[in-house]
Amino acid sequence: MISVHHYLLLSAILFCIGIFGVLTRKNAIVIFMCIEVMLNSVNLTFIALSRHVGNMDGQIFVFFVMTVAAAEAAVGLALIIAFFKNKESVDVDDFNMLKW
Amino acid sequence: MDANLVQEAIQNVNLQAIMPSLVLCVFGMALLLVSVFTPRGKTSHVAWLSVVALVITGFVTLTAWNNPQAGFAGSVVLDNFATFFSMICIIAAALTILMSDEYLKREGYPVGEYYPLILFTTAGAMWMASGTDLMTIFLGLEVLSVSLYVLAGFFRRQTRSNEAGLKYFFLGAFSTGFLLYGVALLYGVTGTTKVAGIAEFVKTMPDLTSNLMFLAGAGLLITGFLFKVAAAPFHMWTPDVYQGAPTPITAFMSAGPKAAAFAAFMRVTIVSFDSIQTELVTVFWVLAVLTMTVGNFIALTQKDVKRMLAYSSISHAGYALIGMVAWNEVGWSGIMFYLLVYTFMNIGAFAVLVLVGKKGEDNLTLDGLAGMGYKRPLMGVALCIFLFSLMGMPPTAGFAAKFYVFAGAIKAGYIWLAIIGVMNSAVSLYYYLRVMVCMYFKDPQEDFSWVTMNAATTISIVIALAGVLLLGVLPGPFMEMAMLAVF
Amino acid sequence: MYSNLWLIPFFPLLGSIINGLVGKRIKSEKVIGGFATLLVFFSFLVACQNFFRLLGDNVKTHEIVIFSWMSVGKLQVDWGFLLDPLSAVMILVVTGVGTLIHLYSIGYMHGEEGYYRFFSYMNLFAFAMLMLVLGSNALVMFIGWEGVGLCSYLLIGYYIEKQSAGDAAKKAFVVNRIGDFGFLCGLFVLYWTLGSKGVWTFNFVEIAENAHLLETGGLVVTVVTLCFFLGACGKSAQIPLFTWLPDAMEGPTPVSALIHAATMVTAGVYMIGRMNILFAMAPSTMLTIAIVGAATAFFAATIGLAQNDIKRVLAYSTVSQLGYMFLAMGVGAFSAGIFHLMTHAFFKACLFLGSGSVIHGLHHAYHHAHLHDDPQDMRNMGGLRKKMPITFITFLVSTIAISGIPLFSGFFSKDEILWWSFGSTRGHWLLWLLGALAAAMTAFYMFRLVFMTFFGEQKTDARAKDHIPESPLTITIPLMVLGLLAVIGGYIGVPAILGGANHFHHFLDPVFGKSLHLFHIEAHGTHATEYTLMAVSVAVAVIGIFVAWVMYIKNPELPAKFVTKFAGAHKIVFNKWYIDELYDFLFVNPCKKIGTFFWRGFDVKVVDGIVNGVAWVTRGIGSGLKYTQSGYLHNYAVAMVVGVVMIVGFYVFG
Amino acid sequence: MADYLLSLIIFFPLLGMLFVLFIPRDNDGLLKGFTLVVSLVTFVISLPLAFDNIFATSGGMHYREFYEWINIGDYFQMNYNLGVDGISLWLVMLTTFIMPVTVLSTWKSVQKNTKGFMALLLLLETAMLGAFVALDLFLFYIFWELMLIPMYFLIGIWGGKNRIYAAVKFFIFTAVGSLLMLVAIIFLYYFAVESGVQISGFGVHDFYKLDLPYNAQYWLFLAFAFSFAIKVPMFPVHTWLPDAHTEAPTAGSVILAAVMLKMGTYGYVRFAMPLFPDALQTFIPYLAGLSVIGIVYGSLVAMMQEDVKKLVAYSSVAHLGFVMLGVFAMNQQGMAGGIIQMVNHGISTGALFLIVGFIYERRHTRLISEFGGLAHKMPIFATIFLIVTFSSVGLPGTNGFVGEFLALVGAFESNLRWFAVVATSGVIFAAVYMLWMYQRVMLGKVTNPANENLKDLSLREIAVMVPLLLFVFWIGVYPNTFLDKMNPAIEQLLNQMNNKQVAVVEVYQPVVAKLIEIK
Repeated sequence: MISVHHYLLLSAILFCIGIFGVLTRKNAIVIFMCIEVMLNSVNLTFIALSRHVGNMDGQIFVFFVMTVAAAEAAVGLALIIAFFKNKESVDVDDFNMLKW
Repeated sequence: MDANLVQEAIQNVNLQAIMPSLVLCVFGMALLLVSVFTPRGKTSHVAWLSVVALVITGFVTLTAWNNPQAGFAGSVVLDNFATFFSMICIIAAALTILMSDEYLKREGYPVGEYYPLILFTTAGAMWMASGTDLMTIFLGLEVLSVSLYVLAGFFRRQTRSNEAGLKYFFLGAFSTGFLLYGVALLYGVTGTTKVAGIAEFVKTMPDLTSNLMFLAGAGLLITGFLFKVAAAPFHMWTPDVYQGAPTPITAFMSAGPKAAAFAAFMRVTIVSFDSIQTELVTVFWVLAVLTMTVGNFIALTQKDVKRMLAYSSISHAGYALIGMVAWNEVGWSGIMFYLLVYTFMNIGAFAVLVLVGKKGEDNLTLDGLAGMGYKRPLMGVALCIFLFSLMGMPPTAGFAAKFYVFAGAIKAGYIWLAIIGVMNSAVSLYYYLRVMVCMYFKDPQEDFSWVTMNAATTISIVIALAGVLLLGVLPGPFMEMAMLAVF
Repeated sequence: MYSNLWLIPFFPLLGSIINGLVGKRIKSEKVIGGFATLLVFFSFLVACQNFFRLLGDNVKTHEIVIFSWMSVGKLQVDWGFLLDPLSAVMILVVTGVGTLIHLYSIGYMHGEEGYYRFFSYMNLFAFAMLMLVLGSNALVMFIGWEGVGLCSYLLIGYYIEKQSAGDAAKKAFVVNRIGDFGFLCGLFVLYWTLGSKGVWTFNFVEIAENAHLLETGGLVVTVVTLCFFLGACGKSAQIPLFTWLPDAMEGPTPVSALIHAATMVTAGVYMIGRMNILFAMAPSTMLTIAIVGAATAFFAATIGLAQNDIKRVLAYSTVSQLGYMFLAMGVGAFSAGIFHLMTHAFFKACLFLGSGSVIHGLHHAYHHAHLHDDPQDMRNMGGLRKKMPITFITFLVSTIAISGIPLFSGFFSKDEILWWSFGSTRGHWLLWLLGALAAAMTAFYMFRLVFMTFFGEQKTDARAKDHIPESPLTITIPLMVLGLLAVIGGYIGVPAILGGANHFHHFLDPVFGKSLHLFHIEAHGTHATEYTLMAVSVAVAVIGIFVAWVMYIKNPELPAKFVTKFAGAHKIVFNKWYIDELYDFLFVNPCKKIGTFFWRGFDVKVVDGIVNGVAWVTRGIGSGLKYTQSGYLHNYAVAMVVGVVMIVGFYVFG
Repeated sequence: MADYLLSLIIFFPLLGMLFVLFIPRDNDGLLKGFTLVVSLVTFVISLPLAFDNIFATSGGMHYREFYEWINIGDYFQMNYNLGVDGISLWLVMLTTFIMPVTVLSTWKSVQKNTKGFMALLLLLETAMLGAFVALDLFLFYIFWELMLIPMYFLIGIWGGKNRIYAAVKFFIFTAVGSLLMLVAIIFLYYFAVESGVQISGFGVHDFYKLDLPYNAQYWLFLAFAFSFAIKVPMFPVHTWLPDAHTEAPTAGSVILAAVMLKMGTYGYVRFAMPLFPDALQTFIPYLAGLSVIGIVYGSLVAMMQEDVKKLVAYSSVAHLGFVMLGVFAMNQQGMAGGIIQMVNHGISTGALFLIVGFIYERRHTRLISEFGGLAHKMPIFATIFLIVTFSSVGLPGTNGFVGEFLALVGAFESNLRWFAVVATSGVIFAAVYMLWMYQRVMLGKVTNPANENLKDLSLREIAVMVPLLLFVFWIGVYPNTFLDKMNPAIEQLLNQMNNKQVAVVEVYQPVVAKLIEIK
């Protein structure tokens, strides 16, 4: 029987993968994808828990998260494009003009 | 469908509760349309219209003072607390917009979308302040953040601005992940995302304080807020973003969104997590000290004034956190008063910088300001007053604010924290004084002839100045308001 | 009755202020000098009036309060004057000798730059000295006490261009201040001790009345009197604080006569006399004073033997004579001490003025011949008795007086002191011996001076020697008056053994009688002893004169031989026993070193080192911390994750 | 009129400052003249205080003004609470008196940015006056800190070569101390609130009535004492003073020496000592020890200085040692001596700084070795300098003596006897360094050709000095004018300190424990 714990464990693993990706990858797009993974792991958690506690709040929350993720994707990609236009690079190690 | 149910649902909605942000959003969208038809470079009227929008919103908001409105089944509340923070954000936005117009023209981005974006940010901030459901708070946070990402990277041909936008975006989204995960865990434990609901649930289940999921959820949630208020170690985006973003946006970010973040942070922690206050306070203690210290110590070594003010804003977040440690009415209302004061003094300081900056703002270094006090005496005096206020020197508002926060800590028995706090202020004296050293004690190197006074920026400086002095000399009524605004 | 007492110090003060403020505008020296002299003379007249009134009065102590000075709780100090026989004598001496010296200065200072300044200072000095002797409480006295120090400073440093004058002035003031430190300490201890017994006072009369509250011979009274004695040492140039007085000769000669011979330096003696009851209560202090006095008398006399500067000889002679006075005070011969103070004022003032006259003459001659020889060096003098007859005669008379030749004033006073030092209940024959030896040396070096200056052949440069004039009348009149006083001044105190009535002693009895009586201080011994001692002291004086005559008239090459034979001893004596060098080594240089160390070592290195160090460390931490802000997104994210892990970890496991 | 007199005195200069801001900046004469008039008028307004005989009869606070200022229920209350007694009276008078003198002294020396200079001077006056008459600790603190701002600029803008270092050091050094005091003030307030004592705001007289447990007093006193010690300045936290004094323009030095240093000593008398009498007893020996060290140390260091101004600065350290010693004697004489010595130091050292300013204006150097023989060229100057020197040395008949004497008498009466003996030796050192300096500057031959053509004091400069000289002698000869009016206040202060019961530790200990839980 697959219990809520399995879902939670899976989403936790996904979340950690996301974090790990953010910390290690250099390509801005990939990092952005990793963040999406994190958000989606959260969505998974919400849905599993929504089922577990027995109300719809969690599911509603997921809609909002998805919407927001979409908005963030739009803004984020736009920013990456703008940066790419100037620097011809999407490597995050290249944006370190501002430091110290 | 039952007509009564619909009736009830409509009553539950209660648009009164979101009226201010509604007004702002309507104006924002209208202005977005207006700016489409506005030729490039002729954006002044958009700016002024935004200010009008903010003023109207301000009046609307003030009607809710002592007249709390709840709406959307209790997920939004326009109480004194929300009103107070909304006013801070509105003031911050208005002052920012006033100084922006000339600035955008000088820097070569005279486009109208800028102003609606600020209005949307403000609306998001107001939602954060009035949200009583983690869902609305999250929504507000995202509305605010998404607009701010754009604004931080607004100078799209400028690598610095790109970089600021991107860093803010990535780290912001990253922290959102944590925040959401925390919300999810809390939801799992308590079955609700309502702030009051969580509090209710905790009250009935005292053993929750040892529930791992609940604690982890609370920790992650708080982390999300701490990112927005730029507390160490979640502060690291601040200097880079503040430095790279357009200066008015930096000013705005350091005041409005930060206040909103504090609002949500306070509401959630104070209402929901009262039962685990001992653990929370310990963490806040450490974070407050860490934040103040990191901010002040690194600020000592900065040569770029904008970046220096970024670090200083970190340290100010640290001072404000002292109010959270105190965990009493004085501390909480202290934070609110502090943020109000900080809005005036920090935006004021940035407004002066906006005025004296050259195109590209390469001259906003300590050496670049040499002799500025003589070339622009009035601006010099204004900047000095803002800096003294940031230092916490009487009779400026900064002193009253610091006094208030420290008083809260001492009332609660955190003498050592107060001592660390004042010692940190002593450290901070040095870098603020250094700005004045350059302005007055050194001979001018720049000729500052490009500085043209303009009405809008001057107005924002004057308002900020009036705020700093008024709140410094007669802080009583405002402190009282802050006191009344604590739930 | 005595309400015009305040006029006595007021006149000179007025003179000082007027001359100081408008003197510069007045072109005529005569007006300036005459005005100043006249005001002191007015004081003298008032003093005389009060003196005679006191003579005829049965009540001998009068206190006049002008107004309150300081009043803080139980501390009440008035501007008050005290007239009793002691102060009456002093005001007469001060105003009398003062008038003469002012008169003398009119001629002597002729043509000096800052003429008005000189007279302003001199008048100020007279004021301060009169405050000192008239003050009814220790604080008013202290005003005078420090005031005379100030004037001494001003007048020693009168020749502001001379580096040595400035040094000497400063030294005088600072050494005096060391004494004042003692004076103040003594005063405080006394005030506090008496106060703790219920009498909070600085008033002399009240102190004397309540002195019995202190334990006779006890620690307190000993400490108090020793402190006061330290003050007296400073002011009156006693061992160990005598070094400033010889240097003080940098001042104009009238200054030396007035301040450093006749009046100021005797303030210490006066002060002991004023507080005699306290001193009488402290036998060990008295003994100390006697020993110091005798030693100073002896010691200064040895230095006087070898000096060549005419004024320095006189200076050491003054120190030596002051030693006598202290010896007198120490053995309880209070009135004898004051008596000697008075006679000494006459003959020493006369001697100084005489030397001034000589210097004036030589200076004139050198100036005429455009020479820059030292007009004060006795080796350049000789045979002046023909050139300056009046000066010579008065000088000789005074020298005889100081040498203690019978029938002259010095004889009576000195002899009384020697007698007391031998026969007093507080005396000792060793004290007498030192005194007698000093007397012999005094006679020797004083006559050496006379012989070198006025006798023998003229050693002045040939170009100048015919241009030495006798001094003008303003100079010679004071000389004559003082010379006369040096002869007859002693007759008011002829001791009973010589058939006199010792009026002086009786006159002062209201001041000193009580303590002498209470503490059984008296000189006892047979008439035979007294006669013998008298004879001995006269004999040694005569021997001293004879030796001087042999060495400087009969056999002028003898001194040189003597010097070569006892080169070591001569060198030590000639260099004043190297006391100045010793003090430099012991006090001055260490103070400078410590000061420099405190400044450059402690202040700059330690305190500021800590202050700047804290700033440096703070900045250092900042510079280190700022590199955490690397600019790389990954680092920021890592920091966030670490923060999250820590916080969540703390909540979950904490 | 009397109801608002203090406010009028405090804020008149501020009002003047606002007007100064509207005077064209290149109209040098008008700026200086106007400022002079403002400061003179302030002095005249303050004169009724000096002539009011009520101070001679009653030691309490007079000319009280009390308005509610900030009132947030139980959380906070601060009042605009002013009053003046015999102690603060003379410090107020000193301030209003010294200001016109200072302004007059700037006539020639301040040429650049006159407008700013004058505005800052007037702001400074307001701050100083406010600090002396504030009876609410919060209000006091505001004025206390406000003083730093104008002084910072005065040193930094118009100062000498090393002015930036000096200004920043001055600011941070003094601010560090006051910040600790701020914590103590807040603690005190909440202690009062928690212990249920009836208080109105941060009123210092309400705090006097508190029975603080010893352990609380101990720390609070340390915080206050440290803050004031820096301002005094006491050894070893004095090192900001030589730098600040040396670099500051003449007017700044004068005000710094004459008035601002008095803030520290006044703070002890008004706040640190009466608020925490039990802790005071513990600390008196140490503080008195530091005062005495200050006297000797300051003198020795002053002796070796090569810069006239630095010498005078170090002499301040020594003089204020006397003040502190007198105050710590805790008796009528010592206290009166301390307070009158504050005034004296203001006059004498102020005058000395003016004098240094005069020669600095002429020669643009302050090195002693550059001078010598000035007495020839400047006889009037020499005389004035001499009088001031001797006043500083403490010659009887001048003001310096009265203060030092009373302070020492007081110390001898108390159990600080041995300290007093050492302190008395200060009179020797004072003579050494002052006279040596005078000799090297004024006496001897003119060796430096640059000094050949020095002009004597002008009429204006004489006018600056004469009032000061007048007070040198006035206080020296008839100090009763001042003592009479300060005695009742001192008596009251001492009574209050001595009669105060030793705190009942048990009763209030829980309050402290509540406020200082280790968290």
